[in-house]
Amino acid sequence: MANPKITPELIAKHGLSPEEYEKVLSILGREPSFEELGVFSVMWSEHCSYKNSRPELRKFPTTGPSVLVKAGEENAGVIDIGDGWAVAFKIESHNHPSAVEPFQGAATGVGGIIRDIFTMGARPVFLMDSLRFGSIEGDSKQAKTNRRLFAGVVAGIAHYGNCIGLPTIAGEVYFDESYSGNPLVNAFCLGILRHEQIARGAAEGVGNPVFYVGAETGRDGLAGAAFASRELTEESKADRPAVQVGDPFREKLLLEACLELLATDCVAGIQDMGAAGLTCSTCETASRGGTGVEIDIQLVPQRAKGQTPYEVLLSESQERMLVIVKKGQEDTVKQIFEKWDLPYAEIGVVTDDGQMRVRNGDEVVVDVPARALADDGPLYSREAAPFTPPAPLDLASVPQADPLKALPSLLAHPSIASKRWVWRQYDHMVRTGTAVLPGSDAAVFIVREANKILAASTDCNAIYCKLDPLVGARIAVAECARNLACSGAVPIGVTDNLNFGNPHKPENFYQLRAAVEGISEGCRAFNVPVTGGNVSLYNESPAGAIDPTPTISMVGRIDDAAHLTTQAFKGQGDQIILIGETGSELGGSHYLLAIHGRKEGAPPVLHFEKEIAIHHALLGVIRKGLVCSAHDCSEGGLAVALAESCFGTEFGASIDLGETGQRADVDLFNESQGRIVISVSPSNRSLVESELKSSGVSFRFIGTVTAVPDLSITTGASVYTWPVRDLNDTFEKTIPSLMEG
Amino acid sequence: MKAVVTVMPKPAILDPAGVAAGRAMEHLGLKKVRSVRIGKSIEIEVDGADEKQLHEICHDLLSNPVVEDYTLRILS
Amino acid sequence: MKAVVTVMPKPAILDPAGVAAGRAMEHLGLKKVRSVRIGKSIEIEVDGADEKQLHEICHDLLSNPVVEDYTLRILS
Amino acid sequence: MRVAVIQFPGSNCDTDCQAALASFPGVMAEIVWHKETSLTGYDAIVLPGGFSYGDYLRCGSIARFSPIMGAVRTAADSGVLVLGICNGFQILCEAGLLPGTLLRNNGLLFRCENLQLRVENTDAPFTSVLHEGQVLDIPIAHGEGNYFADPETMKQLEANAQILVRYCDASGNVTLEANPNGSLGNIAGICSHGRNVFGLMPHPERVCDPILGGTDGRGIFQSMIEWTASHDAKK
Ligand SMILES: Nc1ncnc2c1ncn2[C@@H]1O[C@H](COP(=O)(O)OP(=O)(O)O)[C@@H](O)[C@H]1O
Ligand SMILES: [Mg+2]
Repeated sequence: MANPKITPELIAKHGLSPEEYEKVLSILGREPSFEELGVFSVMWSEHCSYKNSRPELRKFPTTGPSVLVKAGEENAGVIDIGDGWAVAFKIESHNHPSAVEPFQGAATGVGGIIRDIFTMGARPVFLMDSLRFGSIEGDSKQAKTNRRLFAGVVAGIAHYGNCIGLPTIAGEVYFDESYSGNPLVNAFCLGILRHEQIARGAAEGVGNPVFYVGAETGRDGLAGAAFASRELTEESKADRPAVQVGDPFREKLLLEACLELLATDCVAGIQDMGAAGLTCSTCETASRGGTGVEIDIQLVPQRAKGQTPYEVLLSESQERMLVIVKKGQEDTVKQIFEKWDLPYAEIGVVTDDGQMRVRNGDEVVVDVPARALADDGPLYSREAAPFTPPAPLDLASVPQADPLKALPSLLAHPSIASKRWVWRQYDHMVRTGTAVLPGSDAAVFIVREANKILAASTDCNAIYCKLDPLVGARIAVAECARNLACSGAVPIGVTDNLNFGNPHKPENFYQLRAAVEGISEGCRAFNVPVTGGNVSLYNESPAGAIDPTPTISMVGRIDDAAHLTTQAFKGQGDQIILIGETGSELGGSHYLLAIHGRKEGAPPVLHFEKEIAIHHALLGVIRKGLVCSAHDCSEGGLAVALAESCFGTEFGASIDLGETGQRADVDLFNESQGRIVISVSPSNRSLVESELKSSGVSFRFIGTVTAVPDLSITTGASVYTWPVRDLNDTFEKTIPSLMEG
Repeated sequence: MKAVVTVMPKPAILDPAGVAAGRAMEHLGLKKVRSVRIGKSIEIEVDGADEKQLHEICHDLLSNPVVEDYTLRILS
Repeated sequence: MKAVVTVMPKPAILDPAGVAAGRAMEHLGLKKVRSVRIGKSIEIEVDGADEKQLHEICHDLLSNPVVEDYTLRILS
Repeated sequence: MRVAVIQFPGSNCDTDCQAALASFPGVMAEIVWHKETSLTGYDAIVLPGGFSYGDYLRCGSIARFSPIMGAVRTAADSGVLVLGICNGFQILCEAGLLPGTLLRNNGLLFRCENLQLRVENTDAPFTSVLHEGQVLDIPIAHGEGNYFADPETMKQLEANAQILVRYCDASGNVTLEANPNGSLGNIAGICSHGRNVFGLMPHPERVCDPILGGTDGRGIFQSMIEWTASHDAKK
């Protein structure tokens, strides 16, 4: 088949601007071949080149004494956890593929992030997922579509994670109209490795053979990277046959085979084939190695007959890797991949001329400087619209709802309701390490082989980010850290997924810039490095951009199993203490959204110094063995947090907030930051109080865990009482009944 | 009315189950397995529906048009 | 040789996926769904196999005789 | 005691089982690749959970043709203990080493959760240290655990007391609500007529360490260990 002629239309179809095409011409000193045009197109897409976000990402704090591999250097950052052990972790989005085909889109998202981790030489040990959909309530066509997307995405994650044998131990799910038509699917994976096992994605050693291992190449997801960098339109339905199908079984074999191979010392470099497949992996390894790579398309294992070089180069077939093997050790590769029944082929060689050269038999179809492709792509400094922080909410404009009804309504809001329906579909126990299961604050995982205890949480309140992206991003970091502290953990690293709309629109670009700023401030404050992440732009549907969603995933360490703490109350008579101060803000709260249908005001204030002091104080009393339970107040405020601490126990709680001088709805549902509900045994109360006092944090004794299974909250002269069982039923049944009707 | 719907993965789409079954067949002694594709076969018995409605059901519910094709056969 | 194998749950076996699909069809407006049964349709292309071999494969690998029946159609 | 944990392509609870077994003094648990053809020298064989061959087609349907399965059959015939957990149970059914089969959960969704099992019979090498009516907290994690057998087989299972564990509520009542997947008779696990082959859907290896939330899985392994020891003594 003859290649099409390069025309302005063809160039535009490839998503390259006229200026970018000029740059291609000047790099090559000639007109590109059709294949080269495709290669530039995917490599210079936002997804691969970060051309719109890279200047912003440079602002992240990425260094620290524990950082072994920095953000951006390799497929994932690596952090030391002591005794020669390290963790590699990262989050990745698969938003657009999931919008088109939720099951396969989400499944391949999980597959992709797992490959990023074992490419580093790490054994993947657990997953998390962060999901956003439009509203799933009601009978509208849109609600039905959102339910279908939600069900499909969860099933896809379950399919891939369960089959490959990795527990999904934590996550988050929010439902908001801004995600209708553009769901967010962010998947996180963490792996464990010895320091000396860190593998590099560089094509080292001129003359070394280049191997292709894993599944055969088919016409899957042609040019998906370019696709991810465009807005979803009616037209993108035409891209539909290009859906990639994941094969977790193949990936399980590939994972085991690669780890076995990496243990042999015959690998000079290794790189997964993710977005932009063979193209991206060849030019990136060459660029990192300061070498060149030459491959022959005809040697690539292929699934379909008659594929053109263009198709093979740009295919996004899953479950494939590129391995640079030390010369003379080819047989080791053969033995291992034959053992695991996986295809492999020697497809090329490392060269010294810096070129990415692709042959189709005797004919050279691509001959481009690797560095120009991988690292010298275009960079844009987009324009950010000026932003005025929102005015605080005028409380007088909010009628006071009856708290007796408001609490059950909040617990029945799908964003707050139990996500058991989700995580019950995920095997969250395989690998026998999950010490705190999903449903508490941070999940806790014991890495048996390293004898280390890790905690992890993923958070982002996009309402806050919508109202004020800077504050919202700060809060996302703080909330992650708070969840870790509640589990008894100290943060060691952050990975982030920046989900935003089209960056060409100045208001969207402001959101991106401010979020990066807020995350950076947060990470500096908690003294944790950003170890890597992902940017997903163009998250828009015909109705407009999504709420800005800079998802934060934070990993922490727990030094001693005795420090493990969960959110559930543990014993009748235990004393309940609220750490932190309650303000009077309702702006951006779920109470305002769920009960009054308003998304407005200023988000709650966050004071880093106070927040950090609280985490330290909490960890102090946890480590002294004084804390029975700890749970932070997030969406829905204090009342929701107290109810959640009763759930799953036989207890109730009797709370007296005293004369606060505030409206009851503010007392119960406001979302002031930095607040943690702890329970302690009566004999330890005074000790805990004096510890907290000497740490200088504010706290109040607010009540007692009761044998009577009622939650009862007194504020001023009003008493509100709910049977815990009723609240729990509402909390548990909301999502199943919406989904199974 | 009785009908049978066959839903198959589209030709260009990877079918991991088919690949695994094909390999197993070779292990069981078949010489050369060129291709195995696994889809669904759905038998339906309904009252008072017309062919057009069934096609809609096939398209919207029984198959996923993004990755699958269906054929509808009305038996009676 | 090309063949199509249809594997269906035995009549006595409850088919929850079929029941769920039937219910969904009624939601989508079909008046009365009497029964929906979901099985597999498997398309095979092999070289150098005979019908007897294929029947063995159907019996041993492609279906579970405890709960499923199969039919084998040789197309060419 | 030497235990072989079979690793099929797609097994993913193999190292979990190995670690759980190794936490018992005197137990040596080795991973054995499915392409091996001999299992001599092992006192017990474990077919672990996972998704052998991706569980494509039907769970366990391809794994049962793995080279190692001949050796598993020979071992089972000679009285060696064979324990199939989750996918291992499915493989044993597909291989005909246990009767019946495991259908898709009646709720259609994969379910991973802690639940309770009632010990129905202790006259088996896998339950001998437990007591009848004892309630065990052991998690499940499967999409196809709905046990089915024809009426004749069900009769025989009951008559021979081959049903070793059933799903029950916290007080040990075998109720409809306690059934997570639609299994006939709330069956969670059955043994062979010779009682030396046991398959169950729940994962005992996941509750062998208090930090993971419980130790109720240990009874099953402990039973196997003690049975083997007394058996060796008799020999
Ligand atoms: N998609 C999901 N996958 C796994 N676990 C989830 C998911 N969504 C929520 N969870 C779990 O449910 C619990 C509550 O989640 P969330 O309401 O987001 O908590 P928080 O407000 O404390 O961050 C957490 O343990 C979380 O990990
Ligand atoms: Mg929390």
